[in-house]
Amino acid sequence: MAAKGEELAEKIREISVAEFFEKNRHLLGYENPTRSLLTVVKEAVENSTDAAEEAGILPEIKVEIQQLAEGRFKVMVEDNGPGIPSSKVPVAFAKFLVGSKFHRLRQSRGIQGIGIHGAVLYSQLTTGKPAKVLSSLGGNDPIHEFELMIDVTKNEPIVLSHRTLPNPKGWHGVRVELEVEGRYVDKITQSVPEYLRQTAIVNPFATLHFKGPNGASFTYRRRVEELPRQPKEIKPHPHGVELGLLRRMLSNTSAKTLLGFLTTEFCRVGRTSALEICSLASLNPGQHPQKLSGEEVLRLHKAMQSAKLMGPPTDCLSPLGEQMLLEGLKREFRAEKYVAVTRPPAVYRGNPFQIECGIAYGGELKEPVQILRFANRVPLLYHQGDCAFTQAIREVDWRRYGIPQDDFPKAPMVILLHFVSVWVPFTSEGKQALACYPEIMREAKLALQDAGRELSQYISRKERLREKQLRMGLFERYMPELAESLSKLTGRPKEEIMAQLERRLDEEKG
Amino acid sequence: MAAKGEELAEKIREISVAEFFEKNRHLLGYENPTRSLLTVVKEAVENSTDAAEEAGILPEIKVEIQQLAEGRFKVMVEDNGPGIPSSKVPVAFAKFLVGSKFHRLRQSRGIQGIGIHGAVLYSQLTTGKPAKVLSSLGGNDPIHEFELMIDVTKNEPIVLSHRTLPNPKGWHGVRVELEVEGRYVDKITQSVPEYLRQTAIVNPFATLHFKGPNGASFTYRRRVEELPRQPKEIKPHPHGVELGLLRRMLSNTSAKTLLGFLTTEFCRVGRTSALEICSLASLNPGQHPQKLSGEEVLRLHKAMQSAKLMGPPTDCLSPLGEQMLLEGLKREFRAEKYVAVTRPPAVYRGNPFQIECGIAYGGELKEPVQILRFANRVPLLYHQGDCAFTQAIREVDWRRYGIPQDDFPKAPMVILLHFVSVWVPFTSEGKQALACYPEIMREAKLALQDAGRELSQYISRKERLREKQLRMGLFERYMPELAESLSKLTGRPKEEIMAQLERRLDEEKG
Amino acid sequence: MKRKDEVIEALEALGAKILQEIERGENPSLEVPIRSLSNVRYNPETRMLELGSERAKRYFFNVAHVRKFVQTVEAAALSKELKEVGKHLSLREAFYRMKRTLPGSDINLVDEQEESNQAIEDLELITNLSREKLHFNANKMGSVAGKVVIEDKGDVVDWSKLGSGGWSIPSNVEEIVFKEVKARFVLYMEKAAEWERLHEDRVWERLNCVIMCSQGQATRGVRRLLQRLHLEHGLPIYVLTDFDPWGFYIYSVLKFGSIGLAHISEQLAIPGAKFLGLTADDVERYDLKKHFIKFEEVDLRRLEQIAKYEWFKDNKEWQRQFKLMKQMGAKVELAALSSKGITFISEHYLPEKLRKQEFLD
Amino acid sequence: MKRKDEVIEALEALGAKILQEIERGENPSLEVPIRSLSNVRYNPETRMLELGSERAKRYFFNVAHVRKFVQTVEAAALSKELKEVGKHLSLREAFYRMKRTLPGSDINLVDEQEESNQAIEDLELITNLSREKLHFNANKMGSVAGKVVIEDKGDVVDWSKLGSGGWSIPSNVEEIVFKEVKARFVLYMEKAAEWERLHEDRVWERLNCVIMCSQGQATRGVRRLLQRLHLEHGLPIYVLTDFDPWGFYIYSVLKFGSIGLAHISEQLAIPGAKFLGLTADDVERYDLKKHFIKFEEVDLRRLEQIAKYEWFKDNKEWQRQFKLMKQMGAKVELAALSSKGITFISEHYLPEKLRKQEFLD
Repeated sequence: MAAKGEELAEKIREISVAEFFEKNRHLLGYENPTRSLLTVVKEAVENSTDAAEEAGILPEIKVEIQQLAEGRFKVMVEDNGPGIPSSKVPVAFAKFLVGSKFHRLRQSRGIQGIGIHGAVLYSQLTTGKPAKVLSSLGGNDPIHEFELMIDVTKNEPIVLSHRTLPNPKGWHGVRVELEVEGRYVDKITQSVPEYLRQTAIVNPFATLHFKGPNGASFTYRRRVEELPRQPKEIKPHPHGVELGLLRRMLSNTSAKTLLGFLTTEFCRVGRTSALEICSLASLNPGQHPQKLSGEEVLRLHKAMQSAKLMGPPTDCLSPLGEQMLLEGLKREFRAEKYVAVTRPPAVYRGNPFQIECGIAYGGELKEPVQILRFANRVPLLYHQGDCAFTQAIREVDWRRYGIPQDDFPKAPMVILLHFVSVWVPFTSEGKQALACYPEIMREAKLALQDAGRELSQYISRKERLREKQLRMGLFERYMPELAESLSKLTGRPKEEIMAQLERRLDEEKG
Repeated sequence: MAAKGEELAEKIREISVAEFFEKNRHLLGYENPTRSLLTVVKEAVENSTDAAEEAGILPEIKVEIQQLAEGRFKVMVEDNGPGIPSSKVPVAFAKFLVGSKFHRLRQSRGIQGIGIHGAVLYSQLTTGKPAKVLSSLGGNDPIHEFELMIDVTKNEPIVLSHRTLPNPKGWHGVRVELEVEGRYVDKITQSVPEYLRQTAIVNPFATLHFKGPNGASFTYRRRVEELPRQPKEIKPHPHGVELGLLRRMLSNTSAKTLLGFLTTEFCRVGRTSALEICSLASLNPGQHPQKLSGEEVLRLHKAMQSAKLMGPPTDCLSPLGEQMLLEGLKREFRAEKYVAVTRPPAVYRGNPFQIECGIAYGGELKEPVQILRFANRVPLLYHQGDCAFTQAIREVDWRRYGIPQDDFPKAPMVILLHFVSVWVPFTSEGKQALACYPEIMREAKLALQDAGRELSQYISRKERLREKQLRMGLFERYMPELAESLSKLTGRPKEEIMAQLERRLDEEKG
Repeated sequence: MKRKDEVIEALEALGAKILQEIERGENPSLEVPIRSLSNVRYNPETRMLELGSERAKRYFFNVAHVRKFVQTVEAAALSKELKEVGKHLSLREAFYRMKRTLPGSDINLVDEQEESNQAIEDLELITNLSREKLHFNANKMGSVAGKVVIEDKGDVVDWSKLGSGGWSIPSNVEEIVFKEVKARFVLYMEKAAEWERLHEDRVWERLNCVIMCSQGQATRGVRRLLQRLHLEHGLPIYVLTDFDPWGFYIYSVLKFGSIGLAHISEQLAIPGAKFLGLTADDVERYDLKKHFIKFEEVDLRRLEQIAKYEWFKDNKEWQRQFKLMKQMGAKVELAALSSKGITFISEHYLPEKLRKQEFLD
Repeated sequence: MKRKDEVIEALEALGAKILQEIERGENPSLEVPIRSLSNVRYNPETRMLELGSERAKRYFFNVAHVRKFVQTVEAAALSKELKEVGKHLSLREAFYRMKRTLPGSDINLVDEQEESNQAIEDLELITNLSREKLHFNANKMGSVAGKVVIEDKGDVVDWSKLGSGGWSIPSNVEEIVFKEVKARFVLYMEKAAEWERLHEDRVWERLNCVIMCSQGQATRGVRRLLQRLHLEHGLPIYVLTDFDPWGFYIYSVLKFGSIGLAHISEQLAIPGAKFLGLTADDVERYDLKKHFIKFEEVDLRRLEQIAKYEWFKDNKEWQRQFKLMKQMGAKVELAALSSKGITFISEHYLPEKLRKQEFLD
């Protein structure tokens, strides 16, 4: 038996994360040709928008799709961002779990260091072609052109070629070209054009150009010449820190005292709060953080949860804002009423987040209700049924706001929901549905209810106005009939009765 | 601008895979307390069953759950497998993407080297407690007791303690003890008891013991004293290899000629087939595999797809078999008819797979139809709606088999579907739903149709029998009425007419 | 002539009252007794459903009232016109008579017949005159035969000399004059087929009576004709229905009136009517269980409602029938008696029940 | 007396034929003309819907046939009994007469009235005798008044001397004898309310005619009575209906027969009947557009079906009406003429159309 165990143990080996995702590419959104093509575009566009925005540049993104053969496309995405230094290009595109965004608590589009890498991997898997990446920092930096592949077994980049091209105009930015298998559609809700349309709604400061394989092309020009406030990085908030993470932070900290640890590693913890936490936990504030026993860590964790603290700072979040939301809706939908709500920030699992909701109602809109979901300005097109937002729309009692409901609300309207956070809890790597955390559900429902209330005021005002108009002239219209009938019954002339009724009506008015 | 690009690039860093999953634990099935507890049990049980089975031991698994406090449980799972050598224990449990199963094309339960690691991570994240692991290879090997945690930033094991205990009885196997947050339920379909019940249905050679936190305990004894045939490892089949993978195999092979490459790296490719492929691709069989141009690799790939080859060998798969399926269904459901179908193996993306289907019909069963899904002998309890199996059940035209249908078939029956493969394409890491690959859909539907046909024979046989019984005596019953009416019409005595009718009836019978 | 005056007087008084209010600068109003369930009560003394004293006031200068107000006054004007020319209108015709578009608008004075019907009913309530007296006719349906001679529109009609068809009962029987009433009672049945059975078997001759039918619920004309024979000539009214909650209900309406027409019970209800239809005892006696028609849910609910009616609540004999029917969970049709013989109902069932005086009250 | 013999003979012949087959050791059979749509055709010569020549053979020793076979023979035996005692049964009564439990089983010979109805209809087809002649009665419904005197069951009935009610038309008019027919034509209308309008206005007196109504689709008794007046006394039949696909359909059935009763067209259809109802031209002429009742989907479908009927297909005048109706997308009721005046229909509309001979054929 011992021999058997040894023998089997021989097979234990380490796996490359690239290899893992190669086998499980459906996890990244590459499950069928239509969706795969969309995912490639999406990952590149989000990388580009994030890069420009972070560098304080108003994004201008060009997307082009060429059809090379049946089921084979070339996707090109170019931005006007700051570019990537040539030394970093290979890892930024061809080594999984490398990225600039994972370790920071900061709102951005792509996050997990596997988005664009997945696109590169999908390309080489389906067409065997390397990714072509052009990058320049601008100014005197030439344009660097790379041909890259991923060494899947080692999760390392392979640089097939690297040449420099002249850059007379000082172009800066990144251009990615990928050859992929896929299927192009433009009519359905989960298409590339629809993705860009929705992206334009919540990124009014970006200009998007598109050229499609069927000759179609369009541009969404920016409506706003100002970037939204730059979101800031923040430290974790004590209320959301899990025990395991706390333990890890304690052992990694360079602080020498518990007091120092609490005030430097967390947001919203000043000296007073830190002392309160220590007192709640019956711990000495001067104790060395790495010397806490297991029992003491537990007490500390509990005390941190129950201490009264301010909510996390909001400058780490950059919501669109109600005005921007209204403008986005107005440009895309001809409705008769628009409402927008930006909720104050809240916290889930230590992460501050914020929910925005916009509704366009009536006018040229038709039933059934249309749902637009966004996370950090990125449209979510798939898995609507699994999403916390969809669930929230179902759970709100719309009848209260004068809107019939049958599972979903039944009205000619568009509901837009936007999740803004330093960390978006997707239910899968395909990044298409938000997980149903209670805090998220609660805030989403509050946002919908706020918007619903405003909408219901409009609906009932409209109703009242119509009533008054109806009332006007109603009596006048019936008066000749009454006069005629009374004349028949009494033999008195109709005109005489009319005159008296008119006198009476004036009194009614007065 | 150049400076900005450089500055931003400074933030590009590598991420540990453990850290990735810590933040995204919902991907691994830890999305709410109820499901989290089930996932912990599931990962441990599947590891244990695989280990015993692979070592040729009839599995005997003990599962115990103790409640420690509100929302806090201790989960213990013990097997009689071969054990793990003490040197390998830390990485086997506390380093992500380490495992014995990933690189092999071989049917097994757990696969991806993140299952039990996820449980250990979840435990330390929610309770801060280390995992306790006991292991022995049996014989003279003592019992090794470890306390393990994961260094999340480095994805490396931390061994808090390691002691050896005497092993007088020569016990071999592994015992894992984890403290976790969770919620225990036993009544719903997604509970630990239900998971074990379904596990017993498709693992008739295993004995499962369970002790629950509420004092409940039960045992499913093995019904079969023989392990299923050991599935063998196989090489990839040419029909399912993607271009990217082929390119990688070409550059990694030690073969010196294309002919050698094709015959040694793939299954079902002998000399004749290899030559046919080369000829189809217009390539020289003697060419060095690493010297193929991009264009040539494309041709080779195409030729491999179109060459006529035998299906992949079936000894890499170990289906339950129709007899075993019937027994599993019979023990759990009191029906009037049981049918079982094991389809011949098929291939998707180069992976052989096989679908089994069992149906229990009528008797004490009630509507609506109950669906049991399994993959490599593991029950799938969540995400039924997203699963290829569920989709296949919907797409089959059950009316053809005499079963009413309204989206799902409407009959008092249980449908069991079992996916057997060297690689299971789950739609997410939670491992609960199969992705809708066309080949899988097709085979699942064929399995259901085969079973449906057999069932419909039973249903129509039953129908015919009833008809014959109805027919018997039908004429006899109407004869007196006819005689009476005819007597009234003709004046002839009723008895006389009856006598003649009876004579005629005897002829009818004869 | 006197009756005509009564109606015209009432209509003119109504007009004058409204006109007066207008002249006084008041908001012209109508007071209408409320017809809802809450204002209907059973009067144990008269043994009829009657309207209570609740009244609603309806104003012209009120957005919610104006339409109904004008419709009601228009119905009054139309009624006066009909009286004056001596004509009648069906409810449908009256609807078209009242329907017209208000000048300068796309509003019709009435859009649906339901509206003109209600205006006419309100007029009945306000004037306490039946719609027949107001010259609006309801549906016509029903046949009669038997030992009665009437005069109507100048014709003398002998109900016993009309061949296989019988006299077709008009919707309005107010002006019929009974010349000769030899019949000793009236048999009323809910189905025309039953009536033809009894007529073919000349039951009215053999038993010296009148046989009358409508179809389903009796029309107002039939009810009023029954009532007049009962009140003016003292004929007992025997109601012959199936053993069925709906049959019982037909009997209940004939005898006590209905909620919808409670305001006019005095002119329609016949508290003295008796039930001669199939009973649970008949079902036993004539072995009719094999012809059970099983209850639907709706039958049971109807039965339970009827059993709770105030006028049946304390009636032991009826409660016994209800209870037995509930136990049987089934109903039986009169036609089922045909299984005992073609003329069984005429030659055995009816004579026997009449001889034994097996009525329910 | 001769007719009775004809019926009894046919029934006895049927019994004898079956008995003979049994004696010969054959599988006893019935040949029944098929009543389905595919076996009904329009005969342009007789201008009637008629049954084609397709026949189905039904056997006793056949699981699928035995039940219907015995039911049909039982219907024949029952008919013979009725003839012999000189009585009639309604379809409902006949159902109960036939309903009984087969000994030693829980099977009833008939379970639903639909079954006994079909057995009777099959018997009509086999013997080519109408159900009335077989002594089964259909529904009774309808009134008549006018210048005709009949004798029925020994009574002499003058249709012009029946007050406001008129004569109630029986379900079976086979044995009526016309004594004196002064009327020059018959006006048939679909609604009893319309009939009362014309009766109150004494149209039959002023125009010297007969007025007759049923309610909705005419009953068999009414159709047969119209046919007999037409055939035996040469009276033109004018059909007065709404401007409505359903009104057109009523006319079509009266004139050409219906698919369901194609086997009996000879005894029911009146190819000479003419349409005197509202036309698109009347709608224009009398300004009735404001009384449009908008088409429902079902109305349009009915209209399109009717327009495709073989007997209307090539009729230019009808096709014009159908087209105009389709353009209007609406129907108009006769009652809408009341908006022009209470007696407008009697005093203007009818006299004028008759004078101008504005019929549709």
